[in-house]
Amino acid sequence: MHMADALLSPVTGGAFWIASGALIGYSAKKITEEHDVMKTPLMGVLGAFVFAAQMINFSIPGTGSSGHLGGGLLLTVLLGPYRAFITLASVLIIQCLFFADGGLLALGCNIFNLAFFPAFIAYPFIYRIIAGNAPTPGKLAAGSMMAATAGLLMGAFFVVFETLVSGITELPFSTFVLFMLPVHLAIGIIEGLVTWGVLAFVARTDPALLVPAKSSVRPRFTFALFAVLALLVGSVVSWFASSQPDGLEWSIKKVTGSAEFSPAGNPVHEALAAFQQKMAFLPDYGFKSAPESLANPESPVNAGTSLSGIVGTLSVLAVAGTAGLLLGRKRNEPKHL
Amino acid sequence: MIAIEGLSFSYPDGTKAIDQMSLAIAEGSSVGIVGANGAGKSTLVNHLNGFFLPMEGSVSIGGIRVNKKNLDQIHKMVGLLFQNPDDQLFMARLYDDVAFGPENLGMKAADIATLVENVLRELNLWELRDKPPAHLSQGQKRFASFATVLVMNPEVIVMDEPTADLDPKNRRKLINLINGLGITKVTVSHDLDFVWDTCQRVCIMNKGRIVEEGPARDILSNRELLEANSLELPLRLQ
Amino acid sequence: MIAIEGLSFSYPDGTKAIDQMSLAIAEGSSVGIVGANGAGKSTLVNHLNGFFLPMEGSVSIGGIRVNKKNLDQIHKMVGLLFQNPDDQLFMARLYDDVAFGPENLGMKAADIATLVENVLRELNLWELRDKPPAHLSQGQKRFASFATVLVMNPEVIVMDEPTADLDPKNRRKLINLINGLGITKVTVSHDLDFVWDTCQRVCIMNKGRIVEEGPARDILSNRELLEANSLELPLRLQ
Amino acid sequence: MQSRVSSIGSALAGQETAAQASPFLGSDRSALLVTALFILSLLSISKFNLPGVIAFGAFPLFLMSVAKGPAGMVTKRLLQISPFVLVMASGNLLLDRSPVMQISGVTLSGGMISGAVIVAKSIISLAGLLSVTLCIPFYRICRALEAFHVPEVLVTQLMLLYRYSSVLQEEALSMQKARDLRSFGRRGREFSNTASLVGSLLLRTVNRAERLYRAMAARGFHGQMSTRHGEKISPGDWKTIALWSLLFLALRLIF
Ligand SMILES: Nc1ncnc2c1ncn2[C@@H]1O[C@H](COP(=O)(O)OP(=O)(O)OP(=O)(O)O)[C@@H](O)[C@H]1O
Ligand SMILES: Nc1ncnc2c1ncn2[C@@H]1O[C@H](COP(=O)(O)OP(=O)(O)OP(=O)(O)O)[C@@H](O)[C@H]1O
Ligand SMILES: [Mg+2]
Ligand SMILES: [Mg+2]
Repeated sequence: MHMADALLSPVTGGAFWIASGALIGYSAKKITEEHDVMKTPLMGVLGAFVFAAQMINFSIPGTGSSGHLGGGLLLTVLLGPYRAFITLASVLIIQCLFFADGGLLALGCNIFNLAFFPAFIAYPFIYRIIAGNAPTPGKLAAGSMMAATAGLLMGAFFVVFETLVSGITELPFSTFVLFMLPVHLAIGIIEGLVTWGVLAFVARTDPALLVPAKSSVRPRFTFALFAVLALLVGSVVSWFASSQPDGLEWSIKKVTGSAEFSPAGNPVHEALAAFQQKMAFLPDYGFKSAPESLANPESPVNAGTSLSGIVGTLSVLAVAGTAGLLLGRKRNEPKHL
Repeated sequence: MIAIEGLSFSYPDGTKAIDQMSLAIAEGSSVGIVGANGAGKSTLVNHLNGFFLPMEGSVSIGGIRVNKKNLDQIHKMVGLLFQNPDDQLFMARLYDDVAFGPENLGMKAADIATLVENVLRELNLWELRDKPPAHLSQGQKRFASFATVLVMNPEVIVMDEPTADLDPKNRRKLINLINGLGITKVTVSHDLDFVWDTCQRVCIMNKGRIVEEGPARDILSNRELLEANSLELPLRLQ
Repeated sequence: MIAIEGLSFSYPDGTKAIDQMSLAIAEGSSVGIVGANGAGKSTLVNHLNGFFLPMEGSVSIGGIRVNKKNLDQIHKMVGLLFQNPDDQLFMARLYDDVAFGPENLGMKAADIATLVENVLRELNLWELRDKPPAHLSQGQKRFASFATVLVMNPEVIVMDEPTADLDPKNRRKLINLINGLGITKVTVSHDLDFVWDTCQRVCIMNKGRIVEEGPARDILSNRELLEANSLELPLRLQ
Repeated sequence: MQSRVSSIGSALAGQETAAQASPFLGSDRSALLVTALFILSLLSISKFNLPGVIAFGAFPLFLMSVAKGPAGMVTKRLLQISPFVLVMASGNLLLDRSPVMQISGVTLSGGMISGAVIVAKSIISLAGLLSVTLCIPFYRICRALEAFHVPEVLVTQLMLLYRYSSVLQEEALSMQKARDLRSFGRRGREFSNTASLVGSLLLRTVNRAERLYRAMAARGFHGQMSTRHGEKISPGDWKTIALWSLLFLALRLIF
């Protein structure tokens, strides 16, 4: 499941950008050191393969609905953790840029949730240990099922974590987990089944593909350390940020040293306010339409500002749209000459 | 057998691949569809088996309208030979691939076994039945995908570039096989000599329309007509 | 130019695809290699650009032995045209694809620009230079992959089934293009009319060996010889 | 699933027509950075400030009305909001029922507002992103990424992935079509058959990678796809970025 921009605070999203970025940098370094240029086109087309395989859907027994392959574990079995991580990251980047799956800020989280866990946790510490180098059919089945399911559950758990830490949802932790984990258990079992089916097919027709490249079989100790560090950065920074759901306000507060940013003493705001006084539709920004009594003093919502805000907002949109149309037309004119 | 009326189709990006096209194909006849690269031939083929549903106009086969409701019936009637045999062979063994269709039709196991064996023997593939299709040679793959279609006993067979990758002997074998089939046949091909050998009638497609239709030998020996449509005389006539 | 001596090759599953084969190809000549499906033609092509290294026997090109050490030199000398242009056009736009090879050769940017422009103009592809290869038509793709090979200025060009999927007009264009190239050419094809039009000499392969070699028109008009090797007379002679 | 293919197709189609995201965003590099800033500013708005969020809709609206190109595509994509986002938004709706304001007799709860904020943020951030990325040809996005020091391995990977996704998707669709033609309802679409279908596609893919490697090696490939080093972020880029940052800041402060 893709994490979405709208559920993230900038600090949480940023923390996972850093963690995923570091993992990408490290994996890229490892791959470059290998000097195995033959694998470059293989990674490229396997990334495209994941996209393509996701379009093949199949009926899920007994449910009447259909599912498709995620591909994280499968790629790792074929490519090893580092290359699989980069490949999965590239799939997520394309999904983000052209299909807006999740969004730009959520990209760091998505790479972390959907690529890190299968490549660096589920494969080396579950699949490899169960299946080994020359798996029997039984071990192959057990290894793929367990690893795929575990990888997905870890990812789902992190979706919960990232969302809660961002403080945008009202869902309490327990409800959220109880909602996410069963869904992802089911998705994980299906992922495991298909991964197993595909691996069994390859084992029958072209077993050489399943022999892991020696050098990239397993992240070394330094990597484990690095991964733990990334996890820590991701979670600790986000956790810390959870007390400050509003990132910009939080940083402004740090800069100005006051909780409310008071118009007085803030020249930018003063100037803008004055500007707005002159230009805005509703000169009295604090226009009150709702009875005072209703407004909850605890509530961060100010009815008056909201209403005038809406009108102001609409005018901003109108101005932007009109300006765009005018500028666009002006820009196009020379072309027609 | 096949009736196409006022069919139009555009791809999502706006390419108009089929444009107000009408065509009737009689039962038991063999029709060739020829035309330049990009004329819309493969798009037309995709309408004949219900992979694309008509956006405008209608297609009916054996009196049955091609629409969402009738898809299963259409699939049973129309066998399709893809341009690339790799698209059509997806099981781990050749035998399973050929048995796949009959099994899904719910036939009895014993019947399936005899049927599959007959078809494989007829196409000289019986020895290869346990091979993964990926390990067959290109020509063997082509015959294998032909077997998966023949085993379904279709009333219409539609072929997209059936001779690509075949050596001359296998190509000749395919010609004989096709000419021996008494069903309705639609062949899309750039190999005009093959069309000459297997089709009674020919349609020339250009920019999504049928620009000419007639007896194969008349059309394929009309140099001006062919050249106006990015084609050439069959090599035997050159 | 190309000298093959006692070459043998087996696939890991034991299939002996090339068997004690010897062949010499003169500089500047155009040679066609024909034979049945599975005769070993593609396996041979894979030896000519060093993708497979000889297991037994030797291959040398322009006096240079094909082995691990000389691979870079071999790649510079031999241009390979794949059957499927999608395997060869891998950059995000046509221009970058054609410039890819020269850039890796470490040429100066200005030289690359003129070279690429010349080749693209010569093949009528200049207007398409910003297009992603995925958006080219089949014929355009074929000429684009030709451009990526020509820009490397190879001494030998090797083509595996260059006419597959081309309509007659594009096929004719390709024939003219190939005949206009003065370098050594090796063509593998089932389209014997194409071989007739583009090759001076022809080798017939059968079961991993060269069974006959000689002037194209002699070999391709010898019906008995051809039929003994799963081939037929070119269609124009039928 | 067919919509996926067509959307790749149409994404590509849009890329050919529009040469530049918008003249107002400067180079590709600054366009991408401005978009990132836009999304950061948007997402930093507090969870009850609906007008503030909607005001940021000005950015995609402006870009789409200037460029005229991708508006249709962007809108189409936005209509499929992630169900996950909707679930979370309705979660807020259900859980936070404290009344916060009343507009002409209708009482609004905190959950209504924060839920609406989630949906609005989602739509506006995606619209902002898509109205920029769908206008820049992919190879130029890759060059911009190089300027941002994204590792070469990843840029190469992106280029190849992008190039081959439509090729392989077409193959996958054809194989699925072949299966469905012989499946009659659901019987042939079970998971075991699908596994071998996906497996066959995988083998084809691996074989293709081998040919691709040969084609690359023949043209002197030594591990790098992009030999041209991308331009750096220029002073002009910084100017554009600074200007837009000011605008975003102003929007944040006014609402
Ligand atoms: N998926 C697609 N999206 C957009 N346009 C497409 C798509 N597939 C085909 N086209 C376009 O539709 C037109 C008809 O294509 P079609 O594949 O039917 O041609 P064809 O006659 O089969 O050509 P060929 O002989 O090369 O196989 C062409 O202009 C092609 O570029
Ligand atoms: N990867 C492989 N593993 C095992 N056997 C193979 C492999 N590739 C090819 N072969 C076998 O090697 C022999 C020669 O194959 P090759 O592809 O060279 O034939 P070809 O002459 O190119 O045939 P075609 O005309 O069908 O392309 C065939 O018998 C084929 O089955
Ligand atoms: Mg076609
Ligand atoms: Mg071959």
